Amino acid sequence: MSGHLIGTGLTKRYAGLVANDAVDIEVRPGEIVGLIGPNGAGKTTCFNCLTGAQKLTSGSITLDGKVITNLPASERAGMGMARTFQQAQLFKHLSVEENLLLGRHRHYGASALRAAIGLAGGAERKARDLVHSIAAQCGLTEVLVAPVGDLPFGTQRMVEVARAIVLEPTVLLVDEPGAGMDSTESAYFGALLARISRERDMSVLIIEHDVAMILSICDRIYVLNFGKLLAQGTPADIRANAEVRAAYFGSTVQEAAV
Amino acid sequence: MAPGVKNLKNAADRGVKLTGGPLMSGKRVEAGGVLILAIGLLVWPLVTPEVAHFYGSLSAIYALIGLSLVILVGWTGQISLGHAAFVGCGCYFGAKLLNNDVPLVLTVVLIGLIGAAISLILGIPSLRLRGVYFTIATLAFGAACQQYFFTRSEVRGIAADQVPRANLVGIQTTTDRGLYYAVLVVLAIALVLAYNTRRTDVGRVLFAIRDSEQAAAAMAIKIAPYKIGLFAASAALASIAGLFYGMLFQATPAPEQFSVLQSLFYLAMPVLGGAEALLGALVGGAFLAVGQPLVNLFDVRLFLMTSIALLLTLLSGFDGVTGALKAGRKAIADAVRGEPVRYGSFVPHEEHDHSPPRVHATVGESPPPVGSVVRVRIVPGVRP
Amino acid sequence: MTMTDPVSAAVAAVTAAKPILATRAMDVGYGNVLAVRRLTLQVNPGEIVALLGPNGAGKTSSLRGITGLVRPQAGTVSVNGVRIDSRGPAVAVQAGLAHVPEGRRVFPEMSVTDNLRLGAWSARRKQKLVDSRLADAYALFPRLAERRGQLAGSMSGGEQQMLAIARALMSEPKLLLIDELSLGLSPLVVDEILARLLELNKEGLSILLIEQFVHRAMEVSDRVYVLKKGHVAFSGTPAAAIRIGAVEEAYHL
Amino acid sequence: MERFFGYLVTGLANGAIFALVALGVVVIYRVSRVINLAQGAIGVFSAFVFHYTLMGDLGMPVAVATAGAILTGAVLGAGVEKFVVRPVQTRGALATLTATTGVLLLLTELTVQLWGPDNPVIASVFPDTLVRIGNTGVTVHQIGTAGIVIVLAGGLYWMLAKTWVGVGITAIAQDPGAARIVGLPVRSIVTLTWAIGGASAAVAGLMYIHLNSLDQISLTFVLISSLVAAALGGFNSLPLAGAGGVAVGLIFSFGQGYQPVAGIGQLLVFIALLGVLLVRSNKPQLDVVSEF
Repeated sequence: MSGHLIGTGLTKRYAGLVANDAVDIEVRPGEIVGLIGPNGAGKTTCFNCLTGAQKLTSGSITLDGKVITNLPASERAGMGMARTFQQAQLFKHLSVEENLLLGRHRHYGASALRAAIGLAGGAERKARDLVHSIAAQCGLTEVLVAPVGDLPFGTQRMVEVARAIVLEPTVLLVDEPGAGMDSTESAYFGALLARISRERDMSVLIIEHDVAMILSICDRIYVLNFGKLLAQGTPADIRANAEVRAAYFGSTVQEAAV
Repeated sequence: MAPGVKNLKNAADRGVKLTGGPLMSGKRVEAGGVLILAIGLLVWPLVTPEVAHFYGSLSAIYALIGLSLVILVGWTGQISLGHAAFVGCGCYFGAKLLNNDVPLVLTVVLIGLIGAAISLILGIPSLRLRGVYFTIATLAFGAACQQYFFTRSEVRGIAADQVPRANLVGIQTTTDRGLYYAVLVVLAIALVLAYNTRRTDVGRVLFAIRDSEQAAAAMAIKIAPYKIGLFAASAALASIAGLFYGMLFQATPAPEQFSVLQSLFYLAMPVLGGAEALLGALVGGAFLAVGQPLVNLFDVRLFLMTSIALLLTLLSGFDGVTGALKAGRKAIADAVRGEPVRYGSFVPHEEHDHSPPRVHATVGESPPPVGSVVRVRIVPGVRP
Repeated sequence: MTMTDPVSAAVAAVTAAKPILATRAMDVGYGNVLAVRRLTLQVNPGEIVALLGPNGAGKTSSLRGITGLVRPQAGTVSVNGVRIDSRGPAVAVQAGLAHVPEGRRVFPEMSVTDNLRLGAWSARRKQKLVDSRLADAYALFPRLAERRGQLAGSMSGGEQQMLAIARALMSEPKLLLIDELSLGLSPLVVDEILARLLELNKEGLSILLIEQFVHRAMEVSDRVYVLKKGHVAFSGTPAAAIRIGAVEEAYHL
Repeated sequence: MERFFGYLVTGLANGAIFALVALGVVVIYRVSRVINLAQGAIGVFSAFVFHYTLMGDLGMPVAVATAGAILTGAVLGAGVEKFVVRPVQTRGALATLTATTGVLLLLTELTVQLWGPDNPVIASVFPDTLVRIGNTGVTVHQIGTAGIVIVLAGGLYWMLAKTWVGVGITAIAQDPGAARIVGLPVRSIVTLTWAIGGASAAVAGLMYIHLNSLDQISLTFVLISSLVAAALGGFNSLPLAGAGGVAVGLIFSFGQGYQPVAGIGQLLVFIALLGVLLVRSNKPQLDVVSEF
């Protein structure tokens, strides 16, 4: 099994600010791991460092035993690391189907020249078949021909996730998928993600503010606060952790109960 | 939490799925349109006088240049302000090859390769950078070509070199009509290549890079090679157009014909015709070429008319003529259906809870705004 | 009397002489997405009101709608009875609102003094007034006075937050809208800033506060609104919110 | 040696003009994120208005006509922003760049339509008297040009640093969203910035046309030189853009002087640009404070 992502001592400094301070994080094959914490805790920075969108100040990252600390984002994606963005980054000039087909880029298998002279039929058909099956799985069949800009926000987020899944990644990093989804959608989304992860042997790291969803689908959870790891453990551990509640509410549980 | 509240609000947005009316199943209509257009392009020179064939050839040549800009501007979002220089290179180098009896087919290929090779000189340093550096590099390149390279007698010839009209695999180009068909063949091949590229992986990748380089990188796409490669293809097309431009005039034109201002003028083609559809190139090319005799008639300068048309097109908000047509077709389709197409949620319908929200109590002096639902939890207790 | 806190608060709000800020059924959205639906809230003179709720609940969008950074798609916003919706942020500032945005948004390559002076744009023709406000700001935050020539981007997060607040105060607002006061700040710094804000409040400044540390926000505020998925799920006193667990429910914790 | 000195003076005088146009381009770019390709055309149009309309038709004295030409440039700059750039700005950088291209074509053609294709000798505020230095001479106009540019550049610097409007412009350049939040009238300030850019282009046009003959070629050359100058500074730094302008002027003057081949200046400028682009590196895309 693959999809084993390990970040060791991840540290990211901006002028005068420490966004991540020696964060150790591990996503084991097949696991769904949550990353939570209050606003400004450094979750997205951690995420961007793992995916290569930002450069680490220090620390190291390995994927399936290979060091990827200094690889650009596109090469990490080529190794099977897929991601979504906090602000959905869809290709707005393309239809939903074309957006999803882009996920097949690394498996496409026909050269530019062959495609230009019309010999990419086979590769194109294979890609479309896979895209259609994943779209069906994600409830997107009906909107395949739609321009992405015309979709409701929640559906746009789903398209982005589906596009990442089409990549057939071994590890998927999802940044706040619930933003823009209503509670029905986000509950449905969580269940769907868990199922897809199981069926495809894909490990998942997910940032999410909908704590209910995180608690229900994750195997393990990391909690960040002020750029440092505050806690980690199973959903039950996290739910019982007084410090975590304090991080969210700014006081201890005893005070909160008053 | 009762999801009912939410669902009531969203009920209108949901479950309305795309229904393709007869007008929307556009594949067949489109194919028919292209077929009619193709037949028209083949037949019209047979029934028109000689003088029209010159402008027909010019249209086709402009359309080639327009196509080179459509794939560059429309697909990758890069603007070249020096494309006339590639046209010039194609024209001058093409004249040399033809004068040395190189067959026209081979010349077309060689000129394409030369144009692509030249494009790498400025494409590689500038396209690996984000932002406007590429545009400015093309501008400086255009000026250097116009002022330095094209004024050399080794390039252009002493005054002007003759450009022979060679045959293109059996197509006689000695008449303007013959030349028109020759260019049309090349244009058709270029359009087919572009069409195939657009609807397969490379085309999607280019649009992806244009829309979000960050997300493209997350799709395992290496960005710079695509941008540089497409610019090379665009330069090749423009150079080939230049070759035919020389053949049309049967002599190498003065460097002013390939000036920076001319490059800006060419840019009107993707804007007027539409940069996102391949046919935009044909429309833009025809506009410029047919505009020429028309403006001569009315004694207005072509540049003036073009610049006004360009500004009006930009201000109209449509993606050129093809964009306006597309918008018009969508509006008609919506009108026929009675409402615009709307897309629903990805959540299967049966999982929705359509029960009304539970209203426990409403309080407040003035009535709440119409349609609002106020939920208040009453907590039993006594205030001290 | 068996009236409970939220109700008495609501009654108090309605009977209060004149709210500084009142929104009525305000919708705020981006494109085809509504982030805030039919928001009705008000802030009375001298009050500190907290806007609570998990991420994505629409808190920031509410502030953006109020100050006109995003034009509300429906509803009204009035300041002291005068409508300011869809008239843009410059009008909101003139009407007496000042916005401390999420993430501070100080001008990074400008000195502290220039940042502050920009806050007094509407008073730019009265040099003396600007100078006296500048002196007030430095008196309130002595740490800024020490760094008046420094570039704002090179300061620590806490100092930048002080600068953002001081910059907002330079327009002599009647109501301060603060988005995510403690974002990325250590608790000690937050305490220091909160102490200053409470002083200002005693002098009559009203405050509308978005704060992720719920309990800290509740300690200082007179009333709270809890938002959930774009609409008001609870409004009333902090004590009532705690008693019925409105906040914890909204956060799913 | 005297040739060297002569080329130096010519290069500095022309370079100062490029610098002035480049400064306008950069200031506009910083507040609007738009490269105004019409900058050079605005300068030429204003210079023609000066020569044909204000001096010729209306018979104004040079000083008054100069002021009128500068006003023309300012109005043109503001007009381009308000009626062309802003309406298309929501559609992205591509549309705005093509829109300024359209303005460039339009203004160039208008000059030809209104006043014919001649290259008039345009009057200067300064006399053309030669000041002899050693064996070479410098005209008062050349000195005046350099002087005016230095004064204007200094004035621009002072305005941006010290005046309310200038600080507002700087603030918008750094964070337009925050500027709105603070309550600055962002739209008016942006329009004003374009007016300033247009006015500086008019000054540059007046100076340039007196030194060089004007036709479409020299117009595009002014444009290209100043854009290259602005690119040298990464479109963000006023001092670098100014220095870039002077450098381009010198490259051109020395190249043309010592190697009198047509177009050698353009070639050298192109090569210099490629060199600069090769050593420039991409800034990492996301390395900004995104969350903090």
